[in-house]
Amino acid sequence: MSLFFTITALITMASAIAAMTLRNLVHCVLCLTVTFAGIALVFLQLGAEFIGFSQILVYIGAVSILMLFALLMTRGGTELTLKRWDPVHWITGTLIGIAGFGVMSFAIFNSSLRQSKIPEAKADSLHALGNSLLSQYVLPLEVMALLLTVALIGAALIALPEKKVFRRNASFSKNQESGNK
Amino acid sequence: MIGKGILKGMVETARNLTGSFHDPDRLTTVEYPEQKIPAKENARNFPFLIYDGDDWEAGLRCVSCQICEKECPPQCIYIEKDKEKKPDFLGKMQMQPKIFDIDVSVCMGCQICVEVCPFESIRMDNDFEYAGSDRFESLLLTKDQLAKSNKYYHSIHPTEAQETDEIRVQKREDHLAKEKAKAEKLAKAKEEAATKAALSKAEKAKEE
Amino acid sequence: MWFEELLITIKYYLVLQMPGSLQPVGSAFLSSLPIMTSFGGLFALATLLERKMLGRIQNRYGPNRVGPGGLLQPVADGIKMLTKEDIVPKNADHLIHFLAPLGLLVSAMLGLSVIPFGHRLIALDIETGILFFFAMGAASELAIFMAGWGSRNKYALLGALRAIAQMISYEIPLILSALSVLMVVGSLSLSDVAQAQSGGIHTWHIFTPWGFLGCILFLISTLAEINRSPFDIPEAESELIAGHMTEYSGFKYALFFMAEGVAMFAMCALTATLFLGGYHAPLPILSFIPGPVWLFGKLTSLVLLFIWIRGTMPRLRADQLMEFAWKFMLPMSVVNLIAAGVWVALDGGVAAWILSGLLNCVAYFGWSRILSQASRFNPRTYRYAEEAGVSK
Amino acid sequence: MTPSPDHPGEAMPQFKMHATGVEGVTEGTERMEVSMGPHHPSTHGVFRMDVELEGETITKLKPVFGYLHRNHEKIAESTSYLGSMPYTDRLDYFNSMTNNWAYALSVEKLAGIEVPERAEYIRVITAELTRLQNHVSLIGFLVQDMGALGTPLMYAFRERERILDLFESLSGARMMCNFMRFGGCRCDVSADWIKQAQSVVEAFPQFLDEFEALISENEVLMARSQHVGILKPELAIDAGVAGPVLRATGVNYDLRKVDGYGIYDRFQFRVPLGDHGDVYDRYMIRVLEMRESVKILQQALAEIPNGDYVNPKAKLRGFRPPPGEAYGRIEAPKGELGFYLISDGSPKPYRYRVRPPSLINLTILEDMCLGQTIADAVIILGSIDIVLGEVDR
Amino acid sequence: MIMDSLTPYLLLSAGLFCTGLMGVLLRRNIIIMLAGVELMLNAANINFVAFWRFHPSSEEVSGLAMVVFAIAIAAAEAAVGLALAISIYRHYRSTNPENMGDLKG
Repeated sequence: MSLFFTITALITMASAIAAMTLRNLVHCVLCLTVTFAGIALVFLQLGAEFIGFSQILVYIGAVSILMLFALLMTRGGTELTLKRWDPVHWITGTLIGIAGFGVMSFAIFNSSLRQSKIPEAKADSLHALGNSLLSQYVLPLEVMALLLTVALIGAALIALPEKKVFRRNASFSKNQESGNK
Repeated sequence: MIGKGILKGMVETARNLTGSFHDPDRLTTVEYPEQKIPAKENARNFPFLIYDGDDWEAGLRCVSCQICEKECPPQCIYIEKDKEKKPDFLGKMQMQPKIFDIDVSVCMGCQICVEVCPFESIRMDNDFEYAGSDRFESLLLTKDQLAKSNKYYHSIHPTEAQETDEIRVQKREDHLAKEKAKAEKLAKAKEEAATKAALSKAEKAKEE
Repeated sequence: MWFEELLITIKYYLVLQMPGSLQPVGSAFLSSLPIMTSFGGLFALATLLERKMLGRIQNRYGPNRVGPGGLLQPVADGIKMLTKEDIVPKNADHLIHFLAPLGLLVSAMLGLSVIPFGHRLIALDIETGILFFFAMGAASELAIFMAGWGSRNKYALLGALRAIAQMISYEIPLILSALSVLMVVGSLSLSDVAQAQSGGIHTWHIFTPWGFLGCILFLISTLAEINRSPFDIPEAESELIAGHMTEYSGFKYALFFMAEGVAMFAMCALTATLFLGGYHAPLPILSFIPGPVWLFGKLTSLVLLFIWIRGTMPRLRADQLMEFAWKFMLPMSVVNLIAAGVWVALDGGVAAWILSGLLNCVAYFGWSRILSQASRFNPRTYRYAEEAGVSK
Repeated sequence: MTPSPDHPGEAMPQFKMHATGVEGVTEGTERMEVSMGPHHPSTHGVFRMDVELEGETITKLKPVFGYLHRNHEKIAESTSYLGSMPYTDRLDYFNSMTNNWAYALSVEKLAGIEVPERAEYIRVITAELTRLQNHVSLIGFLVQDMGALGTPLMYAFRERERILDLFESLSGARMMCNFMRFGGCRCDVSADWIKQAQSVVEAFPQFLDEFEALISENEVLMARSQHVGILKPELAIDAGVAGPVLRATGVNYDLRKVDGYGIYDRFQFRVPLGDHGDVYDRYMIRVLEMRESVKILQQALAEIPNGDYVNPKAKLRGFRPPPGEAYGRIEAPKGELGFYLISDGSPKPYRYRVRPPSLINLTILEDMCLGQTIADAVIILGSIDIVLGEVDR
Repeated sequence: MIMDSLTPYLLLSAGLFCTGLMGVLLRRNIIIMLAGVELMLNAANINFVAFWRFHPSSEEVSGLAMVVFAIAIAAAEAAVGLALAISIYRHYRSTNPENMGDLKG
């Protein structure tokens, strides 16, 4: 086992678990960014530079920031729900998680994919990716662009606050109607 | 067009940037402890007491009339009269202050004490560097610290000092004239009395 | 070239002296050491330069007490910052409060590692250099959030939220205007971008229609990205005290400033690389002067431009800043991208020059005219009261 | 449906207000209360605004002042008439000359003292110089509040310095002039001083042009200040607002024209009026007023006659006005400054009351700020032009 | 640096997926639930990249293309989801999905 990968994987897993269990919601999201960074490191180890840096750019730079914004806008800086400690709930959830993991690892260990050998270093993945995105995958790319635009407009529309007019209820404003100009 | 006003402003700052290297009208900074702007003639800061001659105690003009103490708006002047009297510049015997304190941490330099003083003895100084290490005693100026010579007064406020001197010369002249008139009157009365006496003597002698 | 070769030879010599297992680490260390030291020192000098120049703009001397001409002022500032008490609010999230300045500085420094300082003189020569740079910029947003949220201070939080909103909004025109260069060069690697402008001043990207507009848009977005005036609303001292830095003191505060300064250098270096020919001399005859000198010269002039702007402008309001980003910067950078596309399609030449130039000019003048007619902000004329008939 | 009490929607304990005594978060909303001041950098002294924000929009604003209260009116009732003259300097410490004048005017009304013609000219000259230096430093501060990092302020202070130098060489003090006396002025102006003043006044329009080129047409300034903090003329009249803030709403009310105190009827000058009543109008009205003040100064400095600078009959010591009451008011740079005095024949006023323009103009702060953002509140406050020495007294 | 076997990557991916699943099941805040969904998507991305890397052909980049699409769609999903969360919060004053029971009988 490569030491570097082991450390990365451990940090990633630990922070992912922390992100899902911590009580302070902002801490959760900050741990989640560590997970994202760890995943980006895994991508870089695998030689996918473009994907790795895109991961940092999109997930750390945008998604987690969006989540933090949403948390603050919904006043969720501290979650008090976990006060209502519900052991049945938690134990069931954890068991489902572990069971899922067990099933998956069983599948992995019994899979023929384990035998696949690593080829030599991939050359010029960036240009190949660009070319295939604009030839083979050009329709999905366009659809995705459309989806992103629609999502952008939709998100803006949903989160748009209703306009309000603030007025002061003081004596000056009352006199205004009489208007002694 | 977006950006025009900003460009205009940037030209202006660039002009000031270059101007600060050659135009003394733009770079008006005076580097204080090394350089000082010469004080304006009228500049005032805190009051001081004037004395004539060389001996500050003998020449102090203040007669402790306590008008300034009464008129001072923040009441920063404290005066106690001395029992001993001393002659003033006219030779008259006058009171003198035993204690004359000004608390410059209270004084606001309004110059009202100067305006109300009938003896031209309190005037405004233009010294402003009063910082001291003791926050109580060093800002309470006593009589000996307050007393400054008329020569010093001439050096900081020449025009005003000249006017003050003229007033005092006038006062002395008036006084001398008054004295003279008084003396003349006295002499005349004496003479009259003498002549009267002589006359009466003569009459007496005649009678005899 | 000789200078760069010399440095690289020295590095390889030193690396080869090390034991084999340490060589990768040693190589990385030797590549990053000059960047970290030179930019640390440069930051100190830049603070002095900024204060001096602002002083002159404002008709003052600026710092001139410490050392000859105030040259030692940064040292004095550093000593002051180091000896100050490090105060952490009682309610603050101590770990996050502590990590935030470090994260900011690290992300700023990392951005510098993909800038080519000379021929082959680049700490991290990767295929996706510019993407790495922007990714690091995105990471700094998180650090700012950590600073603002970890301080448990309303002003800090407001400042951090503003900073992030602003940085995310301006990242779009920033990347789009950089994209025009990448499109023409056809590579994400910054050393390729620099190499494309090696033929002297006429090959610099700023002297093309799309490069000119792109450079201006890039510079404006840069100002917003590094929170400098007139986009310094996150730390608007007249509203928010010091924004996300409100609860910091001592050395952590200095770290924030240092991160800001280094980020400014990094962005300026990127601008110089993308548009101003990078480390290349304006004339091929002058190329005996080492590349880093040229890059630092260009960088310094950009920094001076920033200081000049800072000395002139009031700052925008947060919502107007967003409006400017979405209504002006984004359309203009998209148009600029199209202009660059025209350039690529026509493969340079006079026709491309005229077409893309026309496109950009029409877009700029037309759009700014439409915007200023639609906006309610105009110079005004004023009336005077009648002389006779004064009424209450 | 009501959310359960232990849900995150409700409380955010760490954002309770500390130190200011204002209660924390209002129930269940996203509103945030922020206490700006009393040592916030841009509240112009020790002023506090308790602001309630929704996002960055102000939904409530409560001005809190009194931190600088010095009991000016009661102190004046226990000192002689002359003794409160230096205290008036400290009301609005930018404009001691006009404060002096307003106080001297009301005492002169009370005691029926004539003012010699030369003294009237001196008063007009010093008052208009005061207006210049007040307005110039105000617009400097205003642009500083918008974040212009001191450059306009430094230019403004450079020019203000020249006027303060004039004051120093005239009265001996730069800001606390204590220059007016009942029935005239404390000392005479010399021909030399008039020449200096003329040169300062001649150079002033050039500076104004430079300043306007620097900032007036700047898009950022226009965006920040236009249609921000709009004040309706009706509300302004109802609230008793005066001075440039009122004239920026378009109400033609300038005491120099309306009251005709002093000798203002002899000078040619115009009153600029705004149409929108926003911050930009308040800024520009002040710039234009400065240009008019320069005109007044040029006329006054050219026409100043010879004669007494103070009424020789006016007593300095033992001054006892006859029983009665008087209200003297002038157009101070910040608005209508008035002094109301009641005399019972003793050497001290029986009642002494100041009508401070800063305080009255401040009362409409909330009306102007509601619905604006917190960044606007700062410049709206700056555009009202308050000095806390006068607000709190 | 790189492992010569696919198994660790797949295991990491499975672990992250299950953690994300647990988060979605356990948490009562829609924002953190969304975070769990993001985590699951990321876990899938690891698989894609690993499969791409271990694919014998050098020209084959479908795995990377999938990840590009996944990242973009995840970003869109996050934007819309969080906007929904905010607008739900505005309506219910709560981010707890259990409290959003208007349609419950």
